[in-house]
Amino acid sequence: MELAMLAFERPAIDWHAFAPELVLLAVGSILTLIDIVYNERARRVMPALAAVGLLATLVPVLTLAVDGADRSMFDGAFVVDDMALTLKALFLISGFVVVLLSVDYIRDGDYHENEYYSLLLASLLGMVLIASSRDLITMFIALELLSIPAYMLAAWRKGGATSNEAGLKYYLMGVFASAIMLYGMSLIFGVSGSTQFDAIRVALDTGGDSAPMVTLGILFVLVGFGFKVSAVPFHTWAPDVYEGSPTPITAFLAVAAKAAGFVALLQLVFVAFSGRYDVVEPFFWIMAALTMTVGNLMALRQTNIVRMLAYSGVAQGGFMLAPFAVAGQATDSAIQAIVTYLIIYAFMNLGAFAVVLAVAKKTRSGEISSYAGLFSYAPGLAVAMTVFMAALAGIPPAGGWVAKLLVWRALLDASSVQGTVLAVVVAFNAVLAFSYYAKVLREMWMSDAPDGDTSPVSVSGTLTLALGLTVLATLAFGVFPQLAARFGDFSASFAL
Amino acid sequence: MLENAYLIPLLPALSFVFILLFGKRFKGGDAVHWIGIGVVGVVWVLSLVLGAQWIDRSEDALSGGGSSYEESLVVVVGSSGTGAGVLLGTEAGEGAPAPIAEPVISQITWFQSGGVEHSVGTYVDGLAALLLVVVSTVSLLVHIYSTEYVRGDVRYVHYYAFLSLFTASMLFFVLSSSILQMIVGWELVGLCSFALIGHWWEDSANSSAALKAFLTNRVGDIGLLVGMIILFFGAGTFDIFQINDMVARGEISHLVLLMASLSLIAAVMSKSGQFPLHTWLPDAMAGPTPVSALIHAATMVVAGVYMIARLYPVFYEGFAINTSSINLLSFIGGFTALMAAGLAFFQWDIKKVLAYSTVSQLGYMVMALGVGAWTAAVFHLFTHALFKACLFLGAGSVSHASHHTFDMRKMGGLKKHMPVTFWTFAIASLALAGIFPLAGFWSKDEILIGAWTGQQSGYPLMLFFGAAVAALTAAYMTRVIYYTFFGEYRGHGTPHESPKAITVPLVILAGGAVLGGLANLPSPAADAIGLGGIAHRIETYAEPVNFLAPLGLTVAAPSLAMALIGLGLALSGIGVTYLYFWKGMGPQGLSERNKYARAGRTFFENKYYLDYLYNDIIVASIKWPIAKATYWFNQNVIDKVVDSVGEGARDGGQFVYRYIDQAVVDGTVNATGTAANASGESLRVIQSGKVQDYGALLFGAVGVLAIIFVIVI
Amino acid sequence: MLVNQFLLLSAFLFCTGVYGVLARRNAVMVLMSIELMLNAVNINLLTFGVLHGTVSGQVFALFIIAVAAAEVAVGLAIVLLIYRNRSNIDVDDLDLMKG
Amino acid sequence: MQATGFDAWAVSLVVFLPLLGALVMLAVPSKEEETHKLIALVSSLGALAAGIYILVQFDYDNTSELQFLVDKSWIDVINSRFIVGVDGLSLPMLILSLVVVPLCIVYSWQHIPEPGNPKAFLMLILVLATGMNGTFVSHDLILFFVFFEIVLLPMYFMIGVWGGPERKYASLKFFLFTLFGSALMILSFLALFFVAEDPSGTALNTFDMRALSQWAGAGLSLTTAVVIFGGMFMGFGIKVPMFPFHTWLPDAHTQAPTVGSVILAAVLLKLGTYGFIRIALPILPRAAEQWAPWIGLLAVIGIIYGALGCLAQTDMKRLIAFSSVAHMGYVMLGISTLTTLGINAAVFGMVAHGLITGILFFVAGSVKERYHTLEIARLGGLLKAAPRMGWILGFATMASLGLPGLAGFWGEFPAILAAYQPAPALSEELFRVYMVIAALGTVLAAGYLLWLYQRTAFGEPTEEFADLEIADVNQYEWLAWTPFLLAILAFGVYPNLIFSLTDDTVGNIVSAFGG
Repeated sequence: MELAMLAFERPAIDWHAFAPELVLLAVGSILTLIDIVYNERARRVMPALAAVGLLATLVPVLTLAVDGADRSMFDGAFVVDDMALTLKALFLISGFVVVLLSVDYIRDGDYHENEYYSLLLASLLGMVLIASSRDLITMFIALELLSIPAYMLAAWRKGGATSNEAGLKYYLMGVFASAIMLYGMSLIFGVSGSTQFDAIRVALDTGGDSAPMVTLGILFVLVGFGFKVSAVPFHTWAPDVYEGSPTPITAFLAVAAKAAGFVALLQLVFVAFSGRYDVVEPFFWIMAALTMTVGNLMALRQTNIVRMLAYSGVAQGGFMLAPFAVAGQATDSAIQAIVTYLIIYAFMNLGAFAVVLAVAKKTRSGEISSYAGLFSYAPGLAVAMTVFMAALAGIPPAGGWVAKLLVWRALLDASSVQGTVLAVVVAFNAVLAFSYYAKVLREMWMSDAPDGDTSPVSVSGTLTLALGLTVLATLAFGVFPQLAARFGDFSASFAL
Repeated sequence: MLENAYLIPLLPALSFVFILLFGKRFKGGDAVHWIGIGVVGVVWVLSLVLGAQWIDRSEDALSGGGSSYEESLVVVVGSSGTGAGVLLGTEAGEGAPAPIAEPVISQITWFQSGGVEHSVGTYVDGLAALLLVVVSTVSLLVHIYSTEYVRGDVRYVHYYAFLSLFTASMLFFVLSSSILQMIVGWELVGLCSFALIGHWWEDSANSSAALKAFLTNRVGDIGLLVGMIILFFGAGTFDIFQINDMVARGEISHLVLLMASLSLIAAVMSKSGQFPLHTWLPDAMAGPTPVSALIHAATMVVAGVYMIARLYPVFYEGFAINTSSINLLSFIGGFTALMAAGLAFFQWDIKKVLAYSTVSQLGYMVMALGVGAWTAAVFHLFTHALFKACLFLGAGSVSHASHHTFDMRKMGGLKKHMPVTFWTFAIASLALAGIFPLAGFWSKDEILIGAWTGQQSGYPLMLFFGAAVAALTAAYMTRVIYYTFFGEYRGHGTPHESPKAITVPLVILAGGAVLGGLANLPSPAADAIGLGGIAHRIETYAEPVNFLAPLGLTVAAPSLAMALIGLGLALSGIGVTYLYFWKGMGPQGLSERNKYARAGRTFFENKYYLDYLYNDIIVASIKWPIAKATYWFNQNVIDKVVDSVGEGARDGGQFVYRYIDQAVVDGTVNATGTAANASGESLRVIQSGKVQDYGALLFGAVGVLAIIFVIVI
Repeated sequence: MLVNQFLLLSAFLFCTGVYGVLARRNAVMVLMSIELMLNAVNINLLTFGVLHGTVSGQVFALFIIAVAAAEVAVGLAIVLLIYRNRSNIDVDDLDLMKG
Repeated sequence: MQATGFDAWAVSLVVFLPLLGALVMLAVPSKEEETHKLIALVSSLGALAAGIYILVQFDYDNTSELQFLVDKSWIDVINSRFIVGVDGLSLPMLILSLVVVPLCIVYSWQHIPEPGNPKAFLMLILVLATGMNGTFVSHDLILFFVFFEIVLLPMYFMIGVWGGPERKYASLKFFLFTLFGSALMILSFLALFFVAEDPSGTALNTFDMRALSQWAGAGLSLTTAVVIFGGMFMGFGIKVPMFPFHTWLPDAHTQAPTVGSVILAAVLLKLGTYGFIRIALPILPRAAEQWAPWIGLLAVIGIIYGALGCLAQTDMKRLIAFSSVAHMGYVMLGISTLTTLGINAAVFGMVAHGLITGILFFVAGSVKERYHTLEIARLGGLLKAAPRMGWILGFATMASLGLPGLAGFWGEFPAILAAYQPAPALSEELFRVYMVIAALGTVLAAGYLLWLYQRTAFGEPTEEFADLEIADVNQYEWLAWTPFLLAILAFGVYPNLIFSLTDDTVGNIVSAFGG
């Protein structure tokens, strides 16, 4: 090895491109500092600071979006383009909503409040970063950055046995999956000699000799992220962790963390592995079909709402995985479908968790049966929940239908038999899914309140804000789908 | 009036709506009949005006003033080569062209499809005019009669409303200019029939009879629908005139016409009570008697006959009436006539006797149409309406007088109590029996001649049917008169003559029964009484020669011999029965009970012995085994079939619902749900809660995938 | 360069690690097994880095080492937490939530 | 040609006014029940007024042309547009829907079913109205789909919340069935988007029904077309519902509150048949020819099967529900003939069935309210207890069994007639067999309806209810019912009211079948 190679040259840094991460980092650091300095006295301001920080982070994202130019740093390891910005914004807004959800929950429970928000921001930083990463190392760092705080957050209810269990399960499975993923990355690095996606793509395109190794590498990497997005059979952690974690964290995991996994998959599949669609497409076909079917079937039997939402999340993940199965045949529609789905999914699922939080405050229960008669004493919450359930089930005019429509469109755009068959599988699953969403609706609307207890539910201001935001977004996406769909239209980004 | 004939059905329709909506406001409904009577009166006048105008038009045509068709100029003369008997005279207009006035058709678009407009409108010709007069006349009389008969009924208003609706529907049907319109009218009269049979629906027997009537008719209506559909596609139009015209021109294939006629005859069977769909008609007597008179004797039940007459070219060509010596139409008609006449003997209910008699007479008309005696059939329709309405109303009057019973065993001796009723009833009976010179004589005679002469050759079987029926008719009517008016009164209370509202219609109708024959007197007879000018009026004004002549229809000439035979048969029927009842002379084939028969006179006063006697004679004698068998067949087979078809359908429904719909179809649906739940349940096994199991699953899946992707693919 | 030996070693280590993760009851042992897997990855990366003559492999490995340290810290913290609550760190006993 | 001025807003008003009403109601506290009723009525009447404006301004000489057309961008990324307009085919269905809704609201004035809450109930009706109206006017497949689906949830809740004892099961069944069909339907729509191409071979990539009808499957392989048609068949067929997908219907109807049943029968079922005529037939005529014999077969099975099902029923409402299966069988038979007459008859049948079954359900609802049961065996003597209601029931049963002079006949008879001579591509013999079976069905129809009438209306009231004071038709009921009764009569007497509207549009559709 020559010394010249090792000579360090400071790479050019585009501070503007890096601004969102920097702002977020700064806010996170400030929060930590405040915690150290003021300790418990800072409790009141922490959530507000975190929320403001997230909104502040949105500012550079917006300026970058207005600027419009694609930016690339570190030899293409860090890229800022439309899609990256869109996803960053999505993460930030999800984070914002999660903060809104957390305020009361964390304050009222037996929790360390200050660290909570710092960790949340740290995790979000990982997500924001992952949206821009076009390099195995960057991606790994970002992934771990978002995961490690999440492990802790899952176990945040320190005295609760279930929370502990959730934390450990999440941690062990996460690390195990990371290890497998890393092993796959090492193989890919071995074949391509580079950690950068563009180089990997070129190398995989031409590297015919070591096909089994490439295949194995790709598989391992995809499995690693399959774990993150809780694809069947790598989903098993999800229900337990969701159930055990503090509910706002569950929402965070179900939405932001899952979205991060998808974002990574997007980069990997459409950039790094785009030469090996022969492996990627069947892999995702199987994953998608399994994920949605198993997720739905298991969700049918659930009696706990969080657990049901966990399985529903698994199934929804299956729908989002489906377009990957035609990644090569209908690239543009597939990307569009996935990104749009992510956006809409974030709002409808966060909204659902917001209702769960609000209701749990009164009923102190996670059982679906505790929703009985909700409509009679909290019609607003019931209607909001109805909107979210309808959205998740894909019933117009709530937003979810657009997401499903785009998935179907991508699958059919491929005009292949596999695509069409998967579309039909999606159709069957969409119907299946409604039966358990309907269970919630049924309890809320058609059953009587348990013990005739119809005292109203008090919903705090932050929760109301979160609910309002998500309901509005969910409905708006459903009525004016263009709102969401145009953010998924990145035909230019991947014109490789 | 010819162009504005739509007013005729429209007025009673409006009166229906009016009565229905506002009837109760008229002194609590009691005076509502004045609306009905008034409107029908107007309609009656309009009908007469229309008839007169039509006659004018026809006369114009006859004198060459009217436009006419090429075809109608063909001379129609009774064929003398039939060898069926001595021709006593010839056709009216013999040797001269017999132009027929063009029907007056006024139409508007009813609906359009595929750019083709289908019309609704009125079709006025002699046939329609005749029926208008008949319907409005009988309807008017029934309206008047009902003021007394139905007085105080709980649903007086509704009763009059439906009378109006029926009148409207029937007139609408009669004036139909398209076959589709005929279907509409056909069903509407069926509805009114249903509603009026079930007038006293508190009693489930009545509502069941109503249902039976409607459903039996619906069965026949399948034939109507299918037949009309075939005709529509054969001719490409619903228009009656065009259809007839096309048939006359030979533009529709024989096969199509045959299929259409075969289908339509099913409708005739149900509506006009022909074998084997006649069973509803006797049951329909559950309705109020005036209704029976109007609907189930004079008008509605002749709808089938009217339809055949209206679409005669279709049937004529379809059944090849001009070539074959026997066809379905004539056979069904003849057989029904005979069968029903036999059944009439077994009834104790006076209305049922009349009902079977109606079935029998309708069979007569159908038979007449089947042998090509168009005019005879229409003529008989006309006369029958008059005397049968009179009989029914008479029966009503009798019942009105004797505690609302129709059981003849509870009557008797009413002659002295209600002379007007008796005499009108007797006259109508004689007319029905075909006694010279009453109306029935002339029309029946023409039918017999038609059967005798036939088209290319005579119809001996039909002649036999006709002759037998003539005798039987006379016999059973004599029986009715005996039980009702002679002997001692066997009911409760003191019978009394009915009030004017009832007797006046009776008298009018009896007058019709006497004079009805004038409508189509054979020219020899007309000449004999110096009225040569009015001979063959129906034939002249109504027969659609323009359609029929091209097809080769021949009209039989009057025959004195036939007239005498017919009269003889009727008289013998009366005579034999007279001997049974008045003179106690029965067939002496019976053993010990003969002494009752001989000594009958003394026992006639005793209801019990009377029944006994009559029953024994009938039951034990060998004279009526066929009738007996027929009756058994009628009650136990045909009627049972009708009933059991209904029950069968219901059982079938139960079966399909329980074992197919709920078990199989719905079962599959529910099973899908259960299966989904079950698989969800079984999948829970993988969610053991143990993190190492999860890890194993994760890594195992990786291994399997690796094997698949690296080795297999 | 003898690439294969290193790769085989790495694969062996990785498999050992997997076995440990799946088979050991003790949470700490599981954590250590995961470390084994990560180190297998590191060996791979170093080998390939040298093979391709780039430092990326080593950089990657360094990052992994660093991250692994953080991970283990968190992991041990969670294990401690559980130990505090249950006096037991048998992962097999953690099945409160299932189905 | 796009409409201008107020015309450009007319259709949108028709569709969205009820929704607006629902939003306003959202802001009003639920205690002010009268205000809610008023808002609901006013907004539905507003939509009706806009509908009447359309009716008046409609150019009756160009019924096949899309009028009041609005074509705006909507979802650009998939090239789906907001295209709404009215032609001779939409108009009758639209007006039907517009009329039914305010009448239902009037009926609800005093008949809010258990457990009350008029605010929610009426809001659901208004949302339903938006969905139904929208479906009939949209000319973009995605837009159509959205409206088609919007009706699901409100109906689900209407059945599930205000329904009978088995309401939960029934509502879910209704929902899952329909959802299943529409999921496959939307797949077909998307497939059309990709397979349609103009003669030069460039993809159309459009959801515009007009463009797709123009294309009419040209150059598409028959197998593909048949499969795509199959998807739509499932979507529409389940909604109709055709045998064997009908089982949701009796349950849904039986359990639904009266108004729900009425809307379901009067309008919702028509969405399916409308879809066949509007979308499936014109866009894929060749596939339609392949499917038609099977549709016809299922239709006649439905006719007989529905009738047999009726004969087995002991519950009045369930009987009426089953009769829908039979009646919609006639509609589908008409459609399957692929002839002008058949499809005209189908449209007529849709309107007629909507009116007739609607009024039947109304009466059934009122009977239930008075007797607290619909067990046929326990009823009886309705004519005695409440003569006016008995009369209306009689009128409706007569109309339902296809009595000429009333609307039912014109849906039934021409459909049977058309089966005698189906489109040239279809087997004449086969359809003649269908014709005879369908004609047989009319007898069964008369059977079960009269049987129903005999046992409920005739006779003396049963002992159980002999002393019960049964109120006759009240003024709200009169208000709600009279238009139904008048319309049934008017359409029956002068069928050209509808035939003349639909004929040209249907003619255009049928021209693809050479009939």
